[in-house]
Amino acid sequence: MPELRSIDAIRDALRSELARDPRVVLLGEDITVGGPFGATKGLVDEFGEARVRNTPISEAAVMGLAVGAAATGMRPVVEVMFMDFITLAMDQLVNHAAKLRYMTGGQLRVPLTIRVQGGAAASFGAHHSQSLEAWLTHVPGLKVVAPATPADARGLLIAAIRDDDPVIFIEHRALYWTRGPVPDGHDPVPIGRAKIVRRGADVTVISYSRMVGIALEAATRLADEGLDVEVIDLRSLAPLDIDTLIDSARRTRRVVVAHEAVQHGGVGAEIAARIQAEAFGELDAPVLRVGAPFVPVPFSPELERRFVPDADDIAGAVRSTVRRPSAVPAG
Amino acid sequence: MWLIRAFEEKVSEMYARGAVRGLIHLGIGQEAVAVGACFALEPDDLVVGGHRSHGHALARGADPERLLAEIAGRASGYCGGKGGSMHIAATDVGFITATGVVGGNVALALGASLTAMSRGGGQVAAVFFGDGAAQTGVFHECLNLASLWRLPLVFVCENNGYAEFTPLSAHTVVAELSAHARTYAMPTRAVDGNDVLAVRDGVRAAAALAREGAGPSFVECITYRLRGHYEGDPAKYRELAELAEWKEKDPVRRYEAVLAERGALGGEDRARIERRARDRVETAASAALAAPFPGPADLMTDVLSRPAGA
Amino acid sequence: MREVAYAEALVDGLREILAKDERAFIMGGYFLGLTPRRTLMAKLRDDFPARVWYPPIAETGYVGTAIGAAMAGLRPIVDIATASFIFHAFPQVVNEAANIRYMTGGQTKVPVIFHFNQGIRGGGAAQHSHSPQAMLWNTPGLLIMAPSSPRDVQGLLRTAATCDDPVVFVDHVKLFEVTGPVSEDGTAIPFGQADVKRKGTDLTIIATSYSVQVALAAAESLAARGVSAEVVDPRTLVPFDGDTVLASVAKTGRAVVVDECHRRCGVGAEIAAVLAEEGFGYLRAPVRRVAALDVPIPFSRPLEEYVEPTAEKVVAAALEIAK
Amino acid sequence: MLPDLPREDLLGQLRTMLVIRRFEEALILLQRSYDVGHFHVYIGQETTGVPALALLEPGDVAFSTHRNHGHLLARGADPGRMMAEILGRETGYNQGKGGTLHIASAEHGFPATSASTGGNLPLATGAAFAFRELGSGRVSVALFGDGAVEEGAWHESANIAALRRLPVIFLCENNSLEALGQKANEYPSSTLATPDLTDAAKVFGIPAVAVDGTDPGAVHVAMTEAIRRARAGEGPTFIESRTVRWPGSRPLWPQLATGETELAMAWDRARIPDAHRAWYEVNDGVLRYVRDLLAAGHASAEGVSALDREVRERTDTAVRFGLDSPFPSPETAMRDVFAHE
Repeated sequence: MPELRSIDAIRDALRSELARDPRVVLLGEDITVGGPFGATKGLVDEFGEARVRNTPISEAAVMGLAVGAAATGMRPVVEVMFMDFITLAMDQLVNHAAKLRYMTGGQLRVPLTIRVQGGAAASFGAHHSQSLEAWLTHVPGLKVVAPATPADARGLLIAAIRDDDPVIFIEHRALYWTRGPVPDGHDPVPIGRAKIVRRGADVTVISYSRMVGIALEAATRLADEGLDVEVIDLRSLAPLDIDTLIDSARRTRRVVVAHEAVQHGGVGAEIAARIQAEAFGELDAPVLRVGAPFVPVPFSPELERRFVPDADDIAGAVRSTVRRPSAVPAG
Repeated sequence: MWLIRAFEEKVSEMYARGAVRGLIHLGIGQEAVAVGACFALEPDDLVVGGHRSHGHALARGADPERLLAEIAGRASGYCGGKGGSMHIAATDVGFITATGVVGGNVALALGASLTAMSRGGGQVAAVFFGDGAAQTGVFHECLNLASLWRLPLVFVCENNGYAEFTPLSAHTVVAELSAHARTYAMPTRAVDGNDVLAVRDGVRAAAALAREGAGPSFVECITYRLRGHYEGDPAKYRELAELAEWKEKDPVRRYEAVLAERGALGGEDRARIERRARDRVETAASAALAAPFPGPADLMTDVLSRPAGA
Repeated sequence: MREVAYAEALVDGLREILAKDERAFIMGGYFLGLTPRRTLMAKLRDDFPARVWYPPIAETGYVGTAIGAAMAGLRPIVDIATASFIFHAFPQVVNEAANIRYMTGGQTKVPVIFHFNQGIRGGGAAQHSHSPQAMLWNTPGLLIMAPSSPRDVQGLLRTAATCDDPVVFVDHVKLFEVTGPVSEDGTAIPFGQADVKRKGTDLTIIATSYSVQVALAAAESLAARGVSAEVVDPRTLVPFDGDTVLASVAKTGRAVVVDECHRRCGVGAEIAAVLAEEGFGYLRAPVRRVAALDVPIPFSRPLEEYVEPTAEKVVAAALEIAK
Repeated sequence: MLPDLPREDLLGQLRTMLVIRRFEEALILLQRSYDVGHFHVYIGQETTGVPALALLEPGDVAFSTHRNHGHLLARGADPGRMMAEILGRETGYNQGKGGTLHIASAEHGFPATSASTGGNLPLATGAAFAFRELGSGRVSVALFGDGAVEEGAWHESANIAALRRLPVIFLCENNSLEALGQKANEYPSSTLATPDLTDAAKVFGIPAVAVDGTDPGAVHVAMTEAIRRARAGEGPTFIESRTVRWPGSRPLWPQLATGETELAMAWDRARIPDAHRAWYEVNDGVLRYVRDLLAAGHASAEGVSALDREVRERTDTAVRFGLDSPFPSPETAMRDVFAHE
C-alpha cells in the first residue's frame, strides 16, 4: 500500500475532485502559493486562477460568497487558514450555510466544504491554536468531520466535497507531516461512521483527530498493566455514530472520552450525556472526560504542553474507571 | 405595482387581525424599485432579497398565494412554513432567497454572481438591500471582492433614509451610499427610487455592463417607505410633515399619472387594475389561511440532505 | 417587598448603575427588544442622554468599541439585542475580550457586560431565535449570568457592574412580564450561588433564564400528580455552583435539565455529563435533557411549539424517570 | 528629510531604530540554534514606528498586531523581557502566555495586541471612545497593515470613529509595495480594489495622507498634525506609511536575505553589493536616516558605529536574558483567566 503524508493526501483529494467535477472551486487566502502549510501548492498551475482563487482577508464576505455560490450550483471548497478565524464568519456559517435548506423548505441546498486547521502546536498562541468544533456540532444543519490518518483525510475530504450539505473538515497541523498507508483509487470514506482502531475488552477510549494517536499510545502502555483498552476514532462529530459508541460501552462497561478541545462544554459532554442516558445501569463507572483545562491557549511551550492532554492523562483516567468501586445504583 | 401594494396592505391587515405573526417588514412605497429592477432583468437572472422582500419576490413572478401561505406559516407556503416573511425563497422564478441578517444577503449574492460568471451564459445576479446594510462590515468586504473579481452583479440599494428606527444621519456621516462603491472603483448611478421607469433604466444599464463582463455596478434608489420599520410600529419616529410630503410622491400614483399623460391609461382602466390586484390578493389570502399547518413529520426534513442523523 | 415586572427591574438596575458610576456607559439601547416595554429604555435615554448611545448596525464595530473602551477606563454595558446578532461580534467577544487578561499575563482587565435576548419568542424563525450561551460557555474567560426573576436580575446586575471581567448577560424577552419581589436594600447577588426556587423531594429540575419559569410551571403540574419536584436555578453558568446542584440531586436521586439551547452540545449536555460523572453513586435514573430539538427553529407556530422546550415536555421527562 | 527636532532627540531615535533592527536580526539568527517558532519582524519599517510613536504621551495607548516587536521597542519596552516573551519564559511581559504575536505592556501603553487581522481596529476605536467620554485628552493609535483594510472591522471602526469624532489615529503601514503576493507569488496577498488606500478613509470624511515610510521627517509631520487634531477633538486621522517590503520578510519564515545590516554602507557606497542594491541604497530607511544625520553634521561615522556597538551588546544581553530565564511553572497556566481565581 502506498504511503502519503496527511498534507499530501489532502492535496491529492483536492486535485482529484477538481479534475472530476467542473463545479468544484477552491477559495482562500494565499492558496495560489499553497497557503501557510502547502495544502494547495501547485493546484493553480493545473486548474487555473478561475478555479483556484486567492481571496482578500475578508472571512465574512468570502464565506457568504461560498454559500451563495453553493446555493446556485457550484461546489466551493473554502480554506480558513486557522480555525480561530471562523469567528469572523460565524454569522454566514450559522445563519446561512446551516439554514438555507431548512428556511427555504428544501428549495436550496448548500454543497459546501469548509477546510479549517485547528489545534495547539508549535506555540502559535491563543489566536492561532483553538479547537472550536463544539460550537459547530451544536448547529443543526452543519456536518463536522476530523480525520486522524492520511487515508481518512483523503477519503473524508472527497466525501465532504461530494456531500450536498455544508461540511466542516478539521485538519490538525501536528498531523500534516505524519505519513500513513493510503488505499489505491479515490473512494470517499462515508461521513457519520466511527472506526474501532483497537479492539479491547476492559475500557473504551473515544477520541478524534490528533488525540487518537495519543490514545493508542496510552492503550499500548496500559496493555503492559494488563488493561485491554478499546480505542474508537469518531472521524465524524456530526452526525455522531452513537450506536458504535453505545455498543462498545455496553461491552466494556467503562468509558473515557478524550479530546484536545477545552473539556468544559466540549463534544465529550454530549457523548458522556448520551452514553449515560442510553446505557444507564450498564456501566461500572461514570464516563470520564479528558480535555484541555478551562483556560485560553497559552503561548509558552511549557504551558502549551500542559494545556494539551497527553497519554498520561488518558491512562490516568482509564485507571480511575477501573479502580472506582462499581457502585450498584440503589433503588 | 398594484399587486405588491394590495399584497402588502393585506399582510398589514392580517397582522393587525393576528392572522399572521412574527417579524414582518413591509415595503409599501418602494414598489417602483422592485418592479423597475425586476423588469430590467432576464428570467434566468438570480435575485437575492433582504428582510423586506415580499415586493421583490412578487416582482419576479412569485405566486401571491404561496407567498401569503408562507407568511402565515402554512405547509403550502414556498418554504413549507419554515421560513416565514423574512426568509422567503421562490427559486422557480429566480428569487434565490431573502435573509433576516442585515448585510448577510449581499455576500450570498456575490456567490450567485460567481456561479453566473462561471456558467458564462451572460447571466447576472442582483441584490436588494437597504441603507442599514451599508453600515455593516460584510457589505464593504463585498464591494471590494465584487469589484476585484469583476463579478456580474447589480447592487440595488434602497436608500429610504432609515436603518430600523434611527434616521440614517445618526448612523453614518456618509449620506450618499454610492460613495462607498466608488471607493472600490465601481461605477455608480443614483435614481429617483419612486420613478419605476428611472429604476428600470438604471438597472438595465447596470445589468448590461455586467453581461459584457465589465463587472459590478451600484444603483442607489432614493425612496421612502410609508409603513413603519416593522409591522406594528406606529412609525411615530417620523415628523408627520415629512410623511405627508412623501405620500404625494407615492410611486404607484406617479406611474399612473405618467401613463395617463401618454393616454395609455384611462380612468376606469386604473380602477380595474387596482380591483383585479385586490381581488387576486383576496382569493390568495383566503386560500392561504385555509391551508393546513405543517405537521411534526415535516419538522425533521430539510435539515440535511438525508434525514437528520444522531 | 415591592412586586415589580422583570422589565422594570432590569431598567431600574441599569439606571442605578449609571447613577452610581460615571464610568458606566450604555451602547445599543434595544435591551427590551420590540416589546411594548421598550418605552422604559427610551425614558432611561432621556434621563442620561450623554450616556446611552445607539450605534450603527455594525456588531463587530460597536461591540469591539465597547471592549476597547473597557480597557481604557469606561465600564460599558453593550446590548446586542437579538442573540442571533452576536455571531457578527464573535471575533471580538470570543477572540479578544475573553483572551485579553490571560494573553497579557494579567496586565489588562476588560470590565464589560454583553447583553442579548436569547431563545424562542414566537415567529422569530431560524435567524432570530438563537441561544448562543452553550458556545459562550465553551469559551474560557467569560463570566455568564442568566437571571430568571426581577430580584435576580437586579441582584446579579449589581455584582456584574463591579466585576473586572467580561460578563455575558443572557436574557429573554418572555421574562419581561414576569412579576415578583425585588430587594429594597440594594443587595447584590454574588456569582456562583445557585438558588432553590422550589423545594421538592422526588426529583431535581435544573434550569436557567426563562427555562426556570418553564420548570416552575412543570413542577406545579407534577405536584398535582403527587410528584414533588425541586427546582434549582444556578443563576450563573460561570462560575457554576455545582455543589448546590449536586446536593439536590444527591437528595432526590433523579434529574432533568432544561434549557433553550439546541440539544447536541447544549448547556444541558455539560450539566448532564457532570451530574452523571459526579453523581454516579446516587443517581437512580438516567439524567434527562429537555432542550430545543436539533433543527433550525422553524417559523410556523405549530412547528415552533413542537421544537420548544415546554413545561409539558419537562413533565413528560420527569414522569419517565420518577417511577 | 529629518524630523524638526533637537540633535539629541534625533540621535535618540537612531538608537531606538538600531535597538529594533539588531533585536529582529538576533531573533532570526537565533532560529539556527533554537526552535523559536513562527514570528514576524519589523525590519524596514523602523523609520515609521519610531518617529510616530515618539510623539505620544505616556497616557496615550496603541494597539498593535502580530508584527508588534518594533512598536513596543519604539515606546521603550525592554528587549530582554521582549525576547523572554518570544521564548515563552516567565519573565516575558505576558509571563509566557502571549508570545510573539501578542506581546503587550500596559506600562508602555500597549494594553492588548491582537493577531486576528483587523481585530485591533475596534479596540483602538473603543479606547478613543472612552478617552472622549472621560474627557481625558488622551489619544489612541491603531497600528495595522494594508491587509486589515480588507476586513469589515475596518469599515465599521472608521464609520464609528468618524461619526463620534473620536481621538483615534489609524496608522496603516502598507509594506506591500512591489510585493503584491498575487503577482510575485509570495506573501502577502494584499488584494484591494481601492486604487488608492487613502480612499478607504476619505469616503468617511476622515482626513487621510500617504507618506514615504522611510522618511522619518514626513512621518513626524503627519503624526504631529494627527495628534493635534485628536487632542483638539477634531476626530480621527488616517496615515498610510508606504514602505517596500524587506526582502527577508517575503518568504513565510523570515531570513536574513540582506545579511546583518552594515551601517558603513551609509557612508561608503563602495561596500554596497549588487544583490539587493535598491534595498541598501533606497528602501532601507535606517541607512537613509544615518546618511541624512551625517550630511546634516549631527553625527559622525565613528559616533554611529560606537552607538551601534553599544546597541549590539545590549541586544546580546537581551538574548541571553531570554534564554536564561526560567519557563513559567505549569500551574500558572490556570491563573489570569479571571480577576478573582
